[in-house]
Amino acid sequence: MERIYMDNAATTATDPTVLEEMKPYFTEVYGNPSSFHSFGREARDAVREARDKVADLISADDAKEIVFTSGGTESDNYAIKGVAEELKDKGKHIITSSIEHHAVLHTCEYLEDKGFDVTYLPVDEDGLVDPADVKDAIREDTILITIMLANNEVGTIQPISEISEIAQENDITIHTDAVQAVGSIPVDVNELNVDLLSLSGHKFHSPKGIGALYIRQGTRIEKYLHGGAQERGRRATTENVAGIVGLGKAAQIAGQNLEEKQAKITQLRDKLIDGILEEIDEIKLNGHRTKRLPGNVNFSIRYIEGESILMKLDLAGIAASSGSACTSGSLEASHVLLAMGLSAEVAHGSLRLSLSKYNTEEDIDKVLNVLPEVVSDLRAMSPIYNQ
Amino acid sequence: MERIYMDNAATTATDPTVLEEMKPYFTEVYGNPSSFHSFGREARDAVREARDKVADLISADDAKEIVFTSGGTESDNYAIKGVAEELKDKGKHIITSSIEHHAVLHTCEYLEDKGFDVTYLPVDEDGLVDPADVKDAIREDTILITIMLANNEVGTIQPISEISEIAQENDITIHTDAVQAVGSIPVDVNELNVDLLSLSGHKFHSPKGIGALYIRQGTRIEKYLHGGAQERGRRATTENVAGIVGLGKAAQIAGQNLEEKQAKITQLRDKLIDGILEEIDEIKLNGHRTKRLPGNVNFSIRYIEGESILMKLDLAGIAASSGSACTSGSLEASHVLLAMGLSAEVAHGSLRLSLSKYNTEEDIDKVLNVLPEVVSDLRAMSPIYNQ
Amino acid sequence: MMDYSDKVMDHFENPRNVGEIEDADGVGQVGNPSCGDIMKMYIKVDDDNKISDVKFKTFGCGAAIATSSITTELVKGKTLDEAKELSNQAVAEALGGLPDVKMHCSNLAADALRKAINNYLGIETEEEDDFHCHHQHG
Amino acid sequence: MMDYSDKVMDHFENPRNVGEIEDADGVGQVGNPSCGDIMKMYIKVDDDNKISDVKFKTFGCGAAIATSSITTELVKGKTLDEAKELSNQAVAEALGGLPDVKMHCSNLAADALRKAINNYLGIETEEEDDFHCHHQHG
Ligand SMILES: Cc1ncc(COP(=O)(O)O)c(C=O)c1O
Ligand SMILES: Cc1ncc(COP(=O)(O)O)c(C=O)c1O
Ligand code: FES
Ligand code: FES
Repeated sequence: MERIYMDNAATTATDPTVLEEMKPYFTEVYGNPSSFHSFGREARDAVREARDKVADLISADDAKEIVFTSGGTESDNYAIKGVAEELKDKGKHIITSSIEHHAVLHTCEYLEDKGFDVTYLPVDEDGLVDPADVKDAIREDTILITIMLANNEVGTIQPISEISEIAQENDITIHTDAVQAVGSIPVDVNELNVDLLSLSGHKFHSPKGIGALYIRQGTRIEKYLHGGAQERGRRATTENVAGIVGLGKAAQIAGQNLEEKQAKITQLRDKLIDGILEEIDEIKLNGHRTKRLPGNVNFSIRYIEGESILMKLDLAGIAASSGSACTSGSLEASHVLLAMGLSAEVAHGSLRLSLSKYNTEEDIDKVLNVLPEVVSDLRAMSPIYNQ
Repeated sequence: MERIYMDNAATTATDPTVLEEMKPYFTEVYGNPSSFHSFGREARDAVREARDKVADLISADDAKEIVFTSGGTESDNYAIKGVAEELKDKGKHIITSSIEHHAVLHTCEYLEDKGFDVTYLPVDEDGLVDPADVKDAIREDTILITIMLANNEVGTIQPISEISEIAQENDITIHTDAVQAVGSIPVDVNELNVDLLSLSGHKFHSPKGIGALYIRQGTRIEKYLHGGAQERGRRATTENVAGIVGLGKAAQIAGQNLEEKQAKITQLRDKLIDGILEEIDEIKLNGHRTKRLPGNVNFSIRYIEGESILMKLDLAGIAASSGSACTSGSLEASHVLLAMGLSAEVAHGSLRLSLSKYNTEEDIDKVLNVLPEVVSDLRAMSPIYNQ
Repeated sequence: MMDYSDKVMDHFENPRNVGEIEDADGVGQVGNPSCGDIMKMYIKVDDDNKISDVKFKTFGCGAAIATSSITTELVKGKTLDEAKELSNQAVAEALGGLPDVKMHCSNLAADALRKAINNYLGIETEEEDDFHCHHQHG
Repeated sequence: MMDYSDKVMDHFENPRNVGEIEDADGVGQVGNPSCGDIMKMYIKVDDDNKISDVKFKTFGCGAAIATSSITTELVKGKTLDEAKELSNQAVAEALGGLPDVKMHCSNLAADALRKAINNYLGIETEEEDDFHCHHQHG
């Protein structure tokens, strides 16, 4: 059976060109970038080039502002704990939103345990943070604002530049988790005007396990991994050279014709959204209709539960995801959908289909063909349907 | 020019078999192991198999005791900060040695800043920690002993089982940085009787950027990366699937005929040591003569400085390393050699040649051919030679 | 995180005895939509106190659907006493095992069945299940 | 972390004017073995107050050796006044640049030379350099 992958918000396939670029860095150019000799220099050169490419993709002024990490989670942990640690004598208040990724939320909760005070801002029914709420939440002791650029579940894109203006006026460090945005939409750290920005390669066709934290020059932050002097002393550990090379190549490819690719994916997305709305009743599109990632489709489908939708789709060869997940012995509805005002019941029936450059018109047609039957099968089994 | 790589303690070449094993996990089996669908399941299965292989290599009772990390540095940071964080109400005293890798030392220094108290045990002239010193250092409030299994510069292997017995008697958590040992010598977490053990793939022919922390069941430790529920909640972040598969394969290969390979490398090492001692005068072998990693050769060569030795060797096509390094505007002598009682002057002239399974008899001959001339050239230029 | 057995997949794909029994002798429901699962069981009881027919409707995860299905198969033709004895363990075993995090799902089906039997027998059951996600304490 | 220019590599591989001058007119030494570097400069001065010959010996890193070498080249034939003016910057530039962390090495050679000139001129220089690694404050 030919399978269709529509879970690109979870992770993407590595671009074969990216893999090609990486290959020599396993078995041939295998030196340690910190080593003095020629093997080391070759690796060092490769890391330098990759750093330039990543800096380019997000329009950083200086490649030195890019620190490679093991992925989005580390970037978020580093940014938030690093600023908290560094500025804790100045204040202990952090502002975030209630729809952040767990890498941000659980890090904030960890800091609450350590005596920090965190404000979780609400969002409207489209998942948007109101900059006025940010302003109102600021206190004397606010040291950090961390709000994501684009949401991983519903794709809503936040007004970060407006929020960063408020941060700047109040002299507060601002971080954005741009893990879902980088590679999908144009991201410019100067337009966004943020101090810190997290990105993760596997969301845009580099391998998993490699990411970066953008740290604007002059930003005060404690390091996260202690040890050797790698990454100008900001992240110890022997560099993941092949991964870094892959991230660099993926960044370069992502930047090429970005707007064109964005338009194409958006068009597929809209076809999928419109098609689903046409074929299936009693459903709700989650997330903002237009301030939305090009590849994100998220519906709540009433009377049925997400995991069983996924199973039916999987059996039909379609890989998708849901905000409903049985994590540790209980089905939990997505904190994002709940924060957007959905009832738990409706939130449990959510389905996310996320596209990448590899998805085609035919993929969309297949989903539009399969999904209605999946829904009606499950509804026929549901004790709360038609009652 | 054919180049010889003798810096395997810094990093090793990825085994081509390992790379082959990894390849499908970039572009074909690219699912997120946390995903529900078949793409996710395939990735999950691959991670499970790799975990079994790593557990096997270090004879862990249960694969669940293996947590994948981004490398040795993260494993060390996780172990030390994690235990410190978790047990800080019980006590704030940590015992380590003065010859640990910076990933341990700088983490300990960071904790000192945070109010912990660290004892840095001395070593003898061979780089050995005396278990009696460990016993003497234990206090009421000692919560962690962290001593490396094998030293990265001089290769000396510590009596960890003796030390862990003392730890156990005193009910203190014990961690060992086995980054240099795993894959080179047999390592058995139960024989060593440690609670935590760090390893890093790129030291034994897996790629860089992947490692593991062994956490014995029941060990109390705060998690390090906060976010998703990956690795049974102990390390958030989308799993580096290809890297994990590579680590697993490398672990499997390392375990095959380990003693045979060890014997072969030891024999090459001894030929190199004996040859150098024969050819060059006024030098000193650093590290214990026999309680030593099979691949480690480390000499102090009087009257000349390490970096210039490396440059000459590099020009002759030989990649090596030195304990003398210009890090941030000043030559710093190795803290390991200084702790072993060498004067800074002698420590500056240190040269490490580290072997792997890929080194040959011919490599040894070439070094024995080139090195004496390098030394005499530099000595001829030295104002402190023959004075 | 689900890795279901072939048996679970079979019952999920081809659930047995789905539906309602118009003139059921007993009906039992557990769960709550806000917890993401509701199971409803209908039974017909014959003169020998045996379950002559049983049907279910389920809103829930794949394990919930599969456990509902196998439960109906396991109890069809059994006496009420036998059926009441059906343990969650037995349900899970009949499915070739369930992933750890899904073990609680097997409670639901057996609970719904017991409720249906009690309903037939005229025994009141506490309605606690309707107010919080009972499988969280499961 | 060294990425040296071709010029540095050339002077490292083929250092000019290595050695001692038996009957030197001036000798200057800076550095300390425990800091990992010592540079010693020997000069001959002719009747026009020009440096007619200069030689060096260096214990130190690659940059230390290369800067010693280029310094001897730069000052040979220069008057003492000209030679004294030789800046660290000029040494680094003549080598096509030095990595940031190695900029301090360029001080050493110029300092040793100035010491040699002062020695010729009979001027005492403080010996602070011998007691701590002076390039740490460089
Ligand atoms: C918005 C967001 N932040 C952070 C992460 C974490 O990234 P990673 O899995 O690379 O650690 C993800 C994806 O998992 C994400 O979507
Ligand atoms: C003993 C020891 N510990 C820790 C590390 C750090 O490992 P990694 O570079 O994988 O972070 C190394 C090597 O760099 C090492 O030799
Ligand atoms: S019913 Fe299956 S997760 Fe609760
Ligand atoms: S002399 Fe070059 S590092 Fe100091």
